[in-house]
Amino acid sequence: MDLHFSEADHLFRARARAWLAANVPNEVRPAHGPESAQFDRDWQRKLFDHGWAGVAWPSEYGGLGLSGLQQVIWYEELARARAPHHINTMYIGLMHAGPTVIARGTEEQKAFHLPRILSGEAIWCQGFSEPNAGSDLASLKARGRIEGDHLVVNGSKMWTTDAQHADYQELLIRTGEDGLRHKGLTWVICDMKSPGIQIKPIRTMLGDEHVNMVFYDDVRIPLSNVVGELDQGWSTAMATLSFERGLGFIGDQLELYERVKRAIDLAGKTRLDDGRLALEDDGIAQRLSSIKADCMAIRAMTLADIAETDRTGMPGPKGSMMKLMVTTTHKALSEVAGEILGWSFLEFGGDRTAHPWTYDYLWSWVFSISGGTSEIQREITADRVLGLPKSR
Amino acid sequence: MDLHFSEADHLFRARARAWLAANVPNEVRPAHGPESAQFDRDWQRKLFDHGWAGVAWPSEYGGLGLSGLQQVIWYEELARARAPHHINTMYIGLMHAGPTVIARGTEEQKAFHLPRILSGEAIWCQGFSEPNAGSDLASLKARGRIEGDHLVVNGSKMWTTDAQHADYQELLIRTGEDGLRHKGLTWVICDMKSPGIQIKPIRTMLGDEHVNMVFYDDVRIPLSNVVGELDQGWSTAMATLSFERGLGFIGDQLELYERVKRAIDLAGKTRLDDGRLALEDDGIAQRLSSIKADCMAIRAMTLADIAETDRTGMPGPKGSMMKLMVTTTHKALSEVAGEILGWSFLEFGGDRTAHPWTYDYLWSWVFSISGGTSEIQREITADRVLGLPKSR
Amino acid sequence: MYLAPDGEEAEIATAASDFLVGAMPIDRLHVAGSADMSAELRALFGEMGWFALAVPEAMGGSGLSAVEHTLFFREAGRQCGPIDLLAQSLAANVAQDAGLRAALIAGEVAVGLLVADGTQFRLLGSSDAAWGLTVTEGQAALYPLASIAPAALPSLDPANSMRLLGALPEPAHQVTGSHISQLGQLGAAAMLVGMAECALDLIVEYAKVRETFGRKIGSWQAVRHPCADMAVRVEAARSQLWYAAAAMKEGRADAAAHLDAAKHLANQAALANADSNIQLHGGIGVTDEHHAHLLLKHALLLSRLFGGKRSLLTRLLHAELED
Amino acid sequence: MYLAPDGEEAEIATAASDFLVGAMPIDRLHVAGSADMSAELRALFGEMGWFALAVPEAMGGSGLSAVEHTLFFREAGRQCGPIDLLAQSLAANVAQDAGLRAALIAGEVAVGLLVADGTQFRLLGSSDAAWGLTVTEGQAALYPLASIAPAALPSLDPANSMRLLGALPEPAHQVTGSHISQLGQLGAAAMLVGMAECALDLIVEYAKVRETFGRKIGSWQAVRHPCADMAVRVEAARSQLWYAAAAMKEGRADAAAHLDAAKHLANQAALANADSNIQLHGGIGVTDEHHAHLLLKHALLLSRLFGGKRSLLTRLLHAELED
Repeated sequence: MDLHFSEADHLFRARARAWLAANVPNEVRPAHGPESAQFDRDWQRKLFDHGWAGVAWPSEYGGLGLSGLQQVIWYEELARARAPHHINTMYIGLMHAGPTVIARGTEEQKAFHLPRILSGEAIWCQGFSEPNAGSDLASLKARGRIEGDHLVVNGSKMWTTDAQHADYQELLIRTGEDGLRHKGLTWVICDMKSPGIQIKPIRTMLGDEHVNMVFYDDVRIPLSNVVGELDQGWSTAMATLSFERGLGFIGDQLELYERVKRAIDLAGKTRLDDGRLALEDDGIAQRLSSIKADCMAIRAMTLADIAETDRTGMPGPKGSMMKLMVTTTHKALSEVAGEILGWSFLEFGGDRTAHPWTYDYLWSWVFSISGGTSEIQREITADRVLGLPKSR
Repeated sequence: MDLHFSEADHLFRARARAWLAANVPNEVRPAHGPESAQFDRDWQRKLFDHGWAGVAWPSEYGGLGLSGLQQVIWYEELARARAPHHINTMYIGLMHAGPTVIARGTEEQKAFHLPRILSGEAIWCQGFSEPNAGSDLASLKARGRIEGDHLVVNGSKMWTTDAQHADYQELLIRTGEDGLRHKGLTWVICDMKSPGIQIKPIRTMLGDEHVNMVFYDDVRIPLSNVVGELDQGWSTAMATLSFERGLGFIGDQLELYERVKRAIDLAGKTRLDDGRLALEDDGIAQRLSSIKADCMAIRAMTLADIAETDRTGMPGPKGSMMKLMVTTTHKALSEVAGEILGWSFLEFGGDRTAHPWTYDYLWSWVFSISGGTSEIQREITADRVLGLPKSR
Repeated sequence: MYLAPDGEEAEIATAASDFLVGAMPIDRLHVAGSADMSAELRALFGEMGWFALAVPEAMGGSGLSAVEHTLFFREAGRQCGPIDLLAQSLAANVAQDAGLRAALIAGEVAVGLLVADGTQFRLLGSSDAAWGLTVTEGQAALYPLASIAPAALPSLDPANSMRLLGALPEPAHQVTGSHISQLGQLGAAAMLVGMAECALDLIVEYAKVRETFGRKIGSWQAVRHPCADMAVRVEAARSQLWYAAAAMKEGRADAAAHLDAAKHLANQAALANADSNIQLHGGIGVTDEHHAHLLLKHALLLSRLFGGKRSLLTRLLHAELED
Repeated sequence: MYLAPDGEEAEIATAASDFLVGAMPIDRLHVAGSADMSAELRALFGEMGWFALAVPEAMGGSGLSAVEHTLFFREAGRQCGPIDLLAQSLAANVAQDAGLRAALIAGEVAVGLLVADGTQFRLLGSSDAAWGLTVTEGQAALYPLASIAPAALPSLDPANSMRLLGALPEPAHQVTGSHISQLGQLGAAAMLVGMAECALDLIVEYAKVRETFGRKIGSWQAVRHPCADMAVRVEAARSQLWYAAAAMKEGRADAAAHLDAAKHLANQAALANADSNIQLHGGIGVTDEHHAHLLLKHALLLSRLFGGKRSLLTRLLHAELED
């Protein structure tokens, strides 16, 4: 048991901190539209050009091949430098699709797609969920039938973030018999410029339109775009999901601690309607301090998990517990911030930059629902961590 | 919508208050042993002699035939006068067995048992739950086979409060085929002095031995002791349970409000380890005040429900929600009391009188488990109040 | 003693519900620019006499009680009614001038609610408000806004706009006493109870039809049990609301304490149920086109009006109650 | 960077577990008069060297670090170990006299923990204590109790007795600095983490075998989901405990803050898991013969020692952390 960072880790942190201090853009990221995607491409390009792209990717595919621990350091430094948020239009490519292609793709797929993701040239989106297949992904219905050397896809996908900006999609469709659930699915790369694709934005309670429904009308996809085996898409998809539950939230976890510090600062200079400073209210002070302890525990959980994974090479089953802890803490912090801020908390017209606390408050529900609801995370924890008898 | 008490109600309250002020015993009830049962018999006899016995019972059976509203008044006055707690060895007779005999008993059963319950002569206990049939009562296994004009009972019962003091038991046994769940049960009056009965006390985390296991070895019970029809005991038992969930907790509900007032007083004169009065801590003050609001709501829920029942003559399905609200509030109050009292909260050797807050704290779990766990109350609410699809 | 809408009370509640579902359905809030009451809507409410409900007959009102006032605003809450609806009703009790009063009751002039925020004021509701209403524990006042141009602010709550004022002119009408603040508290609590009920209804309805893992979601305890907790919150807050309304109607000495408890329970129930309703709906619950977020955002606003958590609980702590 | 017992650390944890399960199993607490350490038990612990774990070699101890200390007390927590076990270990670091130190390490003389309560003191543990130990943030002291007869009090916690003292004599040994209080805080936090783990293990084991409504209770979400929440609490508290132990071992400037966070999370996890464990067991959970209540009662005691909620959170609020 030790907290030592190696000399290499220290050097890496110093180098990252210095580079970020000099290179984090001063401009605020546009909240939406093509200019938001362009901002992300530019930042990713800058990271790429300076050798910071693909922190989690193996070096043979152009990544930095960092240890888990160095990835933690990288995300801590991003949060400290208030760098552009890592969950942007690049996220699916870097964190889902890229790693899946690395794990299961053909050499051709790797050669074509991986450099484009790393350099910010290609934006990816996800196509897993459907209107009637959210938490229960295995019930998905979008169908691909084989015609010669193509899959012809019909159906619809839902909750597809950034579909309007994406060049490619990681698409999960049913190619086998209906009703077989996990069996007979296929994971395929869909070119978002293909004829027959229609995108309909879904406005969320945050006022933005980042997620979409995507409709497929006889969309033709070459069979060479299948990643992994035909009809074995569940296995391919699970590789991606376990990546998400392991390291995928690492940035949020570490950023929370920066946010609780800001909230304590805020409470030290904001007056309640009774005239006292918010921090003079015992209830508020205790809740903030308790959340600070939770954030410290989240960091310790992250480090414990990462160090274990670095040693074994296998991510453990703890990602679900991490997501529960992070989303619960995120909401608790947002609620206290609302109490501290008083009326100004209710000033919000969708501008994340001007009203970050309100935005983050609303995001609490997106966070505890998307990527597997809290209810599903508890199920997974009960199944895989505790080994309780199945509920379904 | 009105809060008017009738002239008769006002008179009743005044009369009850005056009588209680003059007659509530000064002695503390012994915590256990035959002397505790004798104390209860004496108090019940006193109530009986002065015309206060059986507030909920119809006057034709010797009760007061009070409206629900006047029962509320009675329990409020009991709480205010700090009268002996109404949940004592008389409880099952007065609140379960008696009402069941009134509803389903024969004339002979009524003539023999009801006066003995009212006057405090007979103590009753319950015999429903079993080691493997707690929440799932319909899975009970204790068996009665018919031999001539007797039932011969074998098996065991669990969680039987005051079995060691009881003269009679309301006993639910399987007389029909095994495995038929609700069907084939029989509700029968068991004389606790019958040969073949063995009582084994169960010590609880409160340090007392009020509940017991009861073992039956060829215990012979005359068929004339069956209440309701043979094999129709589920229907008889449900009449009792719905009584419990309706008016059965009324005393606890109204007593909570007296207790929160005492807790606020306590916080106003007890110092925390930082030297401040407990009530000067914003967190403690807010929690107490919020619990006070909950207690007010509990009283309002009670009054709303009672007034509706007085009008329709039928208890509604809200008893489960009431039990959830009352047990949650009870625990929250006990936890704040523990914070206020500091180290003295941890002084407890089983003496309820000397350390009422600690006793009540420990009782939180008995309360949220016995008479249907909180989990079961949520199930009942989901089924009967909300009409959600069944989980089982 | 009877704690539920009864006889004519129930009829008024039904009439209110029928009218509000037609004139001001919650669906309106999915259309841009639907915050506050429009002049047309205000006139329609005025025509139907809804602003006059709790105005004494001698002042040209219907002379009904706190109970009918409560029943109306509970129905308004179920439709996420804007706060200016309440401001207008209260203002009709504040105006000292018969002509202004008649115009307010008729919905011909608009009123917004003014709340102090440090040294400034926030104006909630009606962008065309000619008057601003302030209500504190012991006093209510109407301020002419004609010569003031408050700065528009973005508003989280789609049901109400928000504007900022640096300072107020002299008040034109003032009344002292707790009557107006109690009516306001009751109206806000009633709206919040209606919203808590609405959230429960939405998820129960959805849980009966939506399927996942081959079963209706309402058959999973992960959904059933939080729904049961929502039902308990509704039952508690609604029962206390009825108690407070009757206590005010009957002029009981402990009415203020019961109002504080009712508002606190309503705040909690509306916020917690709005939260659970979104969560249990899953993805669809965070979409703009669903009602779920409207209840959350409006509850955030209403829970801060006529008694936020801290002030309510401070007052309630030592309050004495009658039998 | 590695945050789990490793190599020799894991071996010590296993050895501690093996020893404690044999010498001081939680079952002992179902026998009357089992509070505190008996003289025989104390001597046995002494013989095995457990009191010397975190005593420097130069002072006759094993010279192991805060990490091994933590691992030992986590195992002690799983058996609801009494607080005098910790008091004895700390006292061996306080005694300035080599003879006394050796006697303490050998378990030949007994030490109880003294906590201030207003102007009085409460003595926790060992009824035959010759010494009382006080530990505050910056100081630890040993008081001779030979000439004092503390008044016995009933004790809620079956693992420890409680006595009352009006005043203390002059201390015989004193050390300043935060080392002792940090070891104490770590030991108490570690015991609480062990107890939170024990509660989780008990319910998970039961949920796999107990049936109701024709199914294992562990297949009902009403049981599964609270168990998942218990697992999250354990994971969070344990991870932070490892972090704090390593921070103290390495003498990091932010060790105090990490200890405060660890103690706070351990308090919460032990109390909440003890609560859930009783509730989810149903009736059997409230019986005296079940372990469930032991965990609750002992957690109530330990959660108030070496930093209760208020003092921990006050210190932690503005504490600065290192990378």
